[in-house]
Amino acid sequence: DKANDTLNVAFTKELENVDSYFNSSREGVVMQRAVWDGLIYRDPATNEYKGNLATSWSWVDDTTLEFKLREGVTFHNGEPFNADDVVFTVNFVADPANGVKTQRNVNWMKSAEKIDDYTVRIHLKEKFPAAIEFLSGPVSMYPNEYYAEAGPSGMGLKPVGTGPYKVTSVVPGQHFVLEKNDAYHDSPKGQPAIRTIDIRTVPDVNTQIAEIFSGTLDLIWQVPADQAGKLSAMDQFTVANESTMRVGYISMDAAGRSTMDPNPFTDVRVRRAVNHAIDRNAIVDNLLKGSSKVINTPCFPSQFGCVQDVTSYDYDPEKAKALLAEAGYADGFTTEFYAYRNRDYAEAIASYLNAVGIKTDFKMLQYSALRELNMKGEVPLSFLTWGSYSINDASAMVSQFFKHGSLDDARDDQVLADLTVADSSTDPAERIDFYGKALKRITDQAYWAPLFSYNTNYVFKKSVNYTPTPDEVLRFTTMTWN
Amino acid sequence: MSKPDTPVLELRGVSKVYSVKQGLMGARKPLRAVNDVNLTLGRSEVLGLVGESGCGKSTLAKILLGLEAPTSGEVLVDGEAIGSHDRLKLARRIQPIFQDPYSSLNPRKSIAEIISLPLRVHGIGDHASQTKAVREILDVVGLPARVMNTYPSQMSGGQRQRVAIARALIMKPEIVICDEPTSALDVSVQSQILNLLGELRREFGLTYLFISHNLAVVEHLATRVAVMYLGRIVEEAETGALFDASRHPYSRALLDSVLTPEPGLGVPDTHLGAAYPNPINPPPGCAFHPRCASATAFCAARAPRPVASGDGLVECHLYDPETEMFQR
Amino acid sequence: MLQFILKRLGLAVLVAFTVSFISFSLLFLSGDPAAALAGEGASGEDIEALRTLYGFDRPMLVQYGDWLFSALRGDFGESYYFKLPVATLIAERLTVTMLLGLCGITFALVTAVPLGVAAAIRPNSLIDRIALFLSVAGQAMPSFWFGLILIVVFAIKLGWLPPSGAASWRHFIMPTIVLGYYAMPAIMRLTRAGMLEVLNSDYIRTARAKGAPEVQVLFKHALRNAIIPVVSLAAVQMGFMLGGSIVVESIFALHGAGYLAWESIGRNDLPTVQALILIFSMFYIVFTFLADVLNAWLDPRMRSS
Amino acid sequence: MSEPLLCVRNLNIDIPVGGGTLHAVRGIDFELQRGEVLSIVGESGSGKSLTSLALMGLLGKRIDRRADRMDFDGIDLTRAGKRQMRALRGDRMSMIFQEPMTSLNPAYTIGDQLAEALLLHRNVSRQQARDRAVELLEKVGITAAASRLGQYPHQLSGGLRQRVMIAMALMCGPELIIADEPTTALDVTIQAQILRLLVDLVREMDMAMILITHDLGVVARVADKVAVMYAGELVETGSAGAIFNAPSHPYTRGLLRCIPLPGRTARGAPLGTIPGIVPSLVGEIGGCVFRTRCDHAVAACHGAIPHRGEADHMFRCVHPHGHREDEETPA
Amino acid sequence: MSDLSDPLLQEITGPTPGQLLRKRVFGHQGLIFGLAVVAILAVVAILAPVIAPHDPYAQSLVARMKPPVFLGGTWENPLGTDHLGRDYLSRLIYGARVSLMIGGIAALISGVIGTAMGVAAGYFGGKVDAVVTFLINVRLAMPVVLVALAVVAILGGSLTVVIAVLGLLLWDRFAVVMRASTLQVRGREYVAAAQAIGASTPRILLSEIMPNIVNNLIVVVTLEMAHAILLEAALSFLGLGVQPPTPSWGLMVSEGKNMMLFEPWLVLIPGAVLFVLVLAINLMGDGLRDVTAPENRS
Ligand SMILES: Nc1ncnc2c1ncn2[C@@H]1O[C@H](COP(=O)(O)OP(=O)(O)OP(=O)(O)O)[C@@H](O)[C@H]1O
Ligand SMILES: Nc1ncnc2c1ncn2[C@@H]1O[C@H](COP(=O)(O)OP(=O)(O)OP(=O)(O)O)[C@@H](O)[C@H]1O
Ligand SMILES: [Mg+2]
Ligand SMILES: [Mg+2]
Repeated sequence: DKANDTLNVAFTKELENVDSYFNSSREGVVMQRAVWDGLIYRDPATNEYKGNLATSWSWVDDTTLEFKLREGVTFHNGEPFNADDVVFTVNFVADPANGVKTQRNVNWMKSAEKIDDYTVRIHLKEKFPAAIEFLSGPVSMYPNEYYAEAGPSGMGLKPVGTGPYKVTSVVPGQHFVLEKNDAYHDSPKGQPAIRTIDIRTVPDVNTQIAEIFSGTLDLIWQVPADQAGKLSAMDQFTVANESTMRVGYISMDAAGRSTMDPNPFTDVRVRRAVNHAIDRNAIVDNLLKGSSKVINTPCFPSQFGCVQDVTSYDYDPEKAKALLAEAGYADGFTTEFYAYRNRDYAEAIASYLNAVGIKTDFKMLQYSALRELNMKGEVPLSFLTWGSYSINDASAMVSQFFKHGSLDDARDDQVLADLTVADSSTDPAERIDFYGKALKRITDQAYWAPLFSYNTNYVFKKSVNYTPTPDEVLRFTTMTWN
Repeated sequence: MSKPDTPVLELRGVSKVYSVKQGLMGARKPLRAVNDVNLTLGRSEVLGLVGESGCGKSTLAKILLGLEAPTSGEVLVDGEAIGSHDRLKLARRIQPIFQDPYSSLNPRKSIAEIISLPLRVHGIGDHASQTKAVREILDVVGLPARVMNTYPSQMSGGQRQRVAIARALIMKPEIVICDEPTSALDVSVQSQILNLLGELRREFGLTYLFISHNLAVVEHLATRVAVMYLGRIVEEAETGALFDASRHPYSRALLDSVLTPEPGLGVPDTHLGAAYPNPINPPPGCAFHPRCASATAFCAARAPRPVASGDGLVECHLYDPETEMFQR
Repeated sequence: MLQFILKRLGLAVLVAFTVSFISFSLLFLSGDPAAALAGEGASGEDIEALRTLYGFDRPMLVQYGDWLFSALRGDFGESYYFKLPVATLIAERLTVTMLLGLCGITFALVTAVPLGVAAAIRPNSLIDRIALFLSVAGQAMPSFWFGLILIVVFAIKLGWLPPSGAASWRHFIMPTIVLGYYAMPAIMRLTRAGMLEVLNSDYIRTARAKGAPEVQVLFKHALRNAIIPVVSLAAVQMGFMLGGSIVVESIFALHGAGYLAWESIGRNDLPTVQALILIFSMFYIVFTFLADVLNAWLDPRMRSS
Repeated sequence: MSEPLLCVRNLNIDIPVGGGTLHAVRGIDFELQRGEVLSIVGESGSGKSLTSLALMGLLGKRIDRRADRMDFDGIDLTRAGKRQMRALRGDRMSMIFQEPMTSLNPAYTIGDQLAEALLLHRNVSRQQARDRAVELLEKVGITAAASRLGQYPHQLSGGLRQRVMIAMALMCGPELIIADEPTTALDVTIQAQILRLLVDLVREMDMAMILITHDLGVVARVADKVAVMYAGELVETGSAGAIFNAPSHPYTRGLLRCIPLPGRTARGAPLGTIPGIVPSLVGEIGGCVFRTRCDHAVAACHGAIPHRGEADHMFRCVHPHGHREDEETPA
Repeated sequence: MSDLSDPLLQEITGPTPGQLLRKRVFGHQGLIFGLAVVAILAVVAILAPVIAPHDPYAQSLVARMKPPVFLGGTWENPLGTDHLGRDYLSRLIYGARVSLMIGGIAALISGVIGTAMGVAAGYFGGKVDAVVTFLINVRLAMPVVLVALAVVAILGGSLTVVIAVLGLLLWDRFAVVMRASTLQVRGREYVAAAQAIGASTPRILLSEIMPNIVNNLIVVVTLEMAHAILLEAALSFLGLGVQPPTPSWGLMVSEGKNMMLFEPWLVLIPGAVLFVLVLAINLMGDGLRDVTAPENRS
């Protein structure tokens, strides 16, 4: 609402904890970028890394990074920012015992070491070329004194950071009020323009739309394509569409972890049949629309190392049936089919599978529940998505799922070997080479059926001026009133 | 079937104690609905049982029918304790006629089904012979055979009561327990039913226990009468003797209360207190003493015992030679 | 009376225990809470360690006992999802649900009782037919559908009411109507039936024979007796409504306990679900208990015993 | 003779029912003097209660009441408005109902209910009303009357409740009291007490009473005048002596034969009966309604039925003496 | 007994219960309407494969959300298509199957449980009654929607699970009503008469008590059927009921809900048929109660 300088925004999902290390949702990323800062910042337009809380950094060796910190920065609670904060934060999050939810974001760090008040070193466990990218993304700096005392749940209720916005009120999962940080340092994020950001969880898109109609919301995002299409036809709203790094895919239990017996997905022909069965173009054109694209790789094409020269499968239901017949499933089979979001996409996929004879027993679960099942290896077939935490590096996706972690349903040693090299090499060419190998193996073996990339629709009132970025992060600092 | 001189039915010290809740959630307390009752019923007798509402008449009937087990005491049929008879056998010999002809017939069953139920329960005869038996008994109670396929809701109260009688008689029982069989009926219908009961008794040699509020009817039908007060038989005598010269003060009050259609006599004064005692907390001593015009302090202290008098019994200190003197 | 209250209270407590036990065992069967807790990237040993740490490996009865004792002290454990004490989490959302439930039952009573009385005074009249229609329609109306229609009509097309949220009393109007309409038919029918029965009773004839004016007959003599069963029903409905608020809260984006329950079920957030089932049943139990006491007080036949 | 307190001429009551109109009460005439007890006797369904409710103006809305005349102390009840009827009810005419168990409001104390009867009609204080209640409770033979005021109906036995009902009817000192089967639900001993009480009160307060009953014994002992009803019609009216000593209508005689009379009916001998059932009163009704059950029915019974006898003993029959002489009761 | 031969005495007055019932049934508009609608929907459900113009599962992503004819659509899809291009009319027709099946079977299961409990409690009284009453209390205290959601979430949503859960949860009203009716009938003198005749307990239950309470049972069956159908729809709407692609009406409302503001018919149509079906079943139930047990009207 321009009149009282308050931007009303809706979240769809209940954010479990504002502390960014203890949530794994997109909404959490948005909050994290607004409330905290990382040492480094990547300009979303140019992909150039800039100093944020650090003014400069350098590799001391393959596993040690040294940072010069910005001076004169204070946290929202007045605590000054210095090397102690960095050391504390890194050491805290890197310790698995502290149970950071998004381990992948932090488990490459071993520890941090204070050199002087404004110089710190971060030690890596092993070579990790994506370190800069991670440090410019999910790893943000917490006030040591406050955090030591408040802990994750305290931080969740009264978040304190250095970021452009400070949190003035938290109703867990429901309502967050952000206030412009007038003392924000000279950050590459830019200075905030809108005084108050009022974020409410409105779970139902319909309701969100109803509210934006009635003027109680100014900006909504993640609006499904159909509604966005209708809204763009109205002149009181701006509808912006940006691609995102989120990739939708089907995961199959190639390793035969699930209790399904016999497990058809251990047969590569069945997995290929699944790949052939789905008309991804139709889904993209009719359901996702916007800037979504058909994806052939288990990573987002713009990510470093996401080689596109891989085996791809066109829509060919006949071939799919033939492959199934070859594998001994001429009459098809029935499998559980899990999904956690986009019920309609999942339904469309199920329908394509049904058409070639794969009958699905559809189960829609919440993300955490599905992930739990997934970790236990009890999911034969699922429609999943991954947004890579907006990290523009293939390791954020492919390495997440194919390195024999609990979510790895392929468990292919060769892929593991290739990815290990790719992830830890500091030589970009070698990385590309090995990611390519891994991706080729994965696609050839059809462990997944990569489907499409997502896009995000942002709908805001004409009074709001905002240019979304392709990383699916709402950046309040770049929003202004028209 | 039975030895000629044993009574068909005999009650020895029969009591029935219910445990009742006072109020919605109150504690359970014992209620002596029937209290140490001794009675004998000879063949072809009609024993009238009278007494105020709630004094235990129906409970006694239920015990005789085997619908309630006595808390203590024995019921003897033909000299044998009822417990030793099996229920089916007993059912052949004792049958009930209830008060409310609207609730005593299953509305979902045809008249034929209702009347033939005893036959079917006892597995007597095949369908054809059962139908024949129903026809015959319908004739006996004065209903045409065509009612067989009708339902109770189509009948008048008097007709229903005839059906109930037919059902009770189809097994040719010896004893019929009539619990207020006419009190729901209009006088003009009541007289028909009473006539029928009388005829049946003569024809089949039935023995009746006849419970009623209507003393005129009891006087008309019964050969002996027992007066009940608060679970006890306080007086028992041959009908004529009782109605001509009742002794127990309660019996007298009861008889005094009878309003015969004789204009000009006015309403009698019964000299009876208004308060029927709470059966859960019966008065000490003689249960009747709070309402009794002749009560003394002694009556409140000690319960009277039954005293044989003439052909019957009376339970009052006034007639007990041992305690009579305390009445002065 | 006191004895009645004590006995009734004992029964209520027994029911509460049984319900809590059933819901606990139900959820006990629902999978491995340790895995849910462990989070991403946890190894088998991590999960095992957590299992021992939280005592998930102990027999169910022991765990139940533990849970019960903490619950009795108001400690329902920590939400797996929010990592907050469940009690805190629920306490805050309960106010919304309670408010909604109160508004709903008030709406239901305020519409149903007068309608029921009016219908009973003039059976088969126009008002009786309208009341009957409303109640029949109300019973058949899927509340999620009704809610959506209200939003489309009153929030979008007419713009009279805010479509969602709990910021002001205006936000509660539509949820109240949807929830209240769910409880209304039964209350209305019972009021009508009770009034009809009472109006045909002998003591109403007695009141008229005394020369009491009709208003006094209706409201002093009849309603007082007809309302007694309605009180119980309203309590039961209130219990059901709170349980049924899940649908309404999810439609109108009210962050109440019902909505929390729905989300927690999806998130496998066991401690929260357990606590909510218990609390919703406690509502029912408490309301019926209060209604019984109120009834016992309203009805002298029960009061004096 | 003075002007009667109550005078009813040609009272008809019609009830619309499923299959047409139920002519529940037809052509009823009677009058009642102050201090007199009129007893209406008849079998169940004969229209006794409807007649009394009609007098009180308490018939339901659907029920149609017509009368040539229905005067209460000169007030034309057929024309009286609702307000006027209300003022009369409970004040100058009051009623006692059959069911003492259900005729009192279970939600209020008997003190409240008694007081209400007075407060509705008299401008008195609550305390005065309660005093009057105590006075009347004592009068109807309730001991410790003051302590009973706070009791609820369910705490009283049937006999006590009926006494309370009587006290309530007397609160305003009515001139006419209508008792509809006041003792049917009670035990014989209590019946005698209550009837005695009523009769005594009527005499003492010089009220007129209409006592409705189906018990011929009650009628004989209580009534000055008797009206016998059958199927909605008055078939015979007269003084109690006349009715019982010289019953003229075949129905009245039939009724009397149905009950065992001590001293007159031999013990165990068959009783008289009235065969058949009451005819349906739905639709047009002509002639004598009793003809279907009458031993003396002739063709003329289908026609107009004359009123026979004189003012203090009247009956309706085509036969001059109702064929009384044919069946002289054995003495 | 000469006087007994008088023809008027023998007059059998009233119509038979059957005739009475027929007369009441045909005089009851609500009942007739309810019966008719339910019958039509049942026929539609049974003949779904014959009547449905399309395969309810056949998706066509290029033909999504085509409007129904009355909003300018074509007769190819008389009620338009859904968000995956499936024929809406066909899905509605198959949806009738789902709803009726769920309602019917759930009511059957809960009916058997509840009736057994209620009749036992009413007839035997005492301890049995105390236990049953306690169980009813416990059951009533459990929040149905929440428990059903939790169970479905644990076991996964499928038609069988939903039916089983509803069947196991909705017996309370059966137990309450059957208990009360049994208690009432049990006190009638014909039951005492049957006992005095020597009839066995099962015989009394089956042939004396059951026939007299079966009308109440039928009424509860219909009401619970409606209840189950509504609950299934609510569960499916919340995403924890029947799972796609099963064409459940609740699911259809839930799926159409996203476009509610732009294509309201997507929500209105399935919601309306659901409303009509439940309305009809309720009217049928109310009507049956009026017709079979006018004294129990409430
Ligand atoms: N099943 C029962 N449980 C508890 N108390 C009972 C039961 N049946 C009867 N009583 C009590 O036992 C006493 C005797 O009852 P019973 O029905 O035998 O009286 P009655 O003489 O037949 O009365 P009425 O003339 O009114 O039929 C009463 O106080 C009654 O309340
Ligand atoms: N509201 C009514 N609707 C239909 N019929 C009625 C109504 N009230 C009375 N009747 C019928 O009118 C006739 C006379 O009824 P009324 O109550 O006056 O009889 P009664 O002589 O008082 O009988 P009882 O001795 O049983 O009280 C009966 O056939 C009765 O069924
Ligand atoms: Mg009895
Ligand atoms: Mg009457």
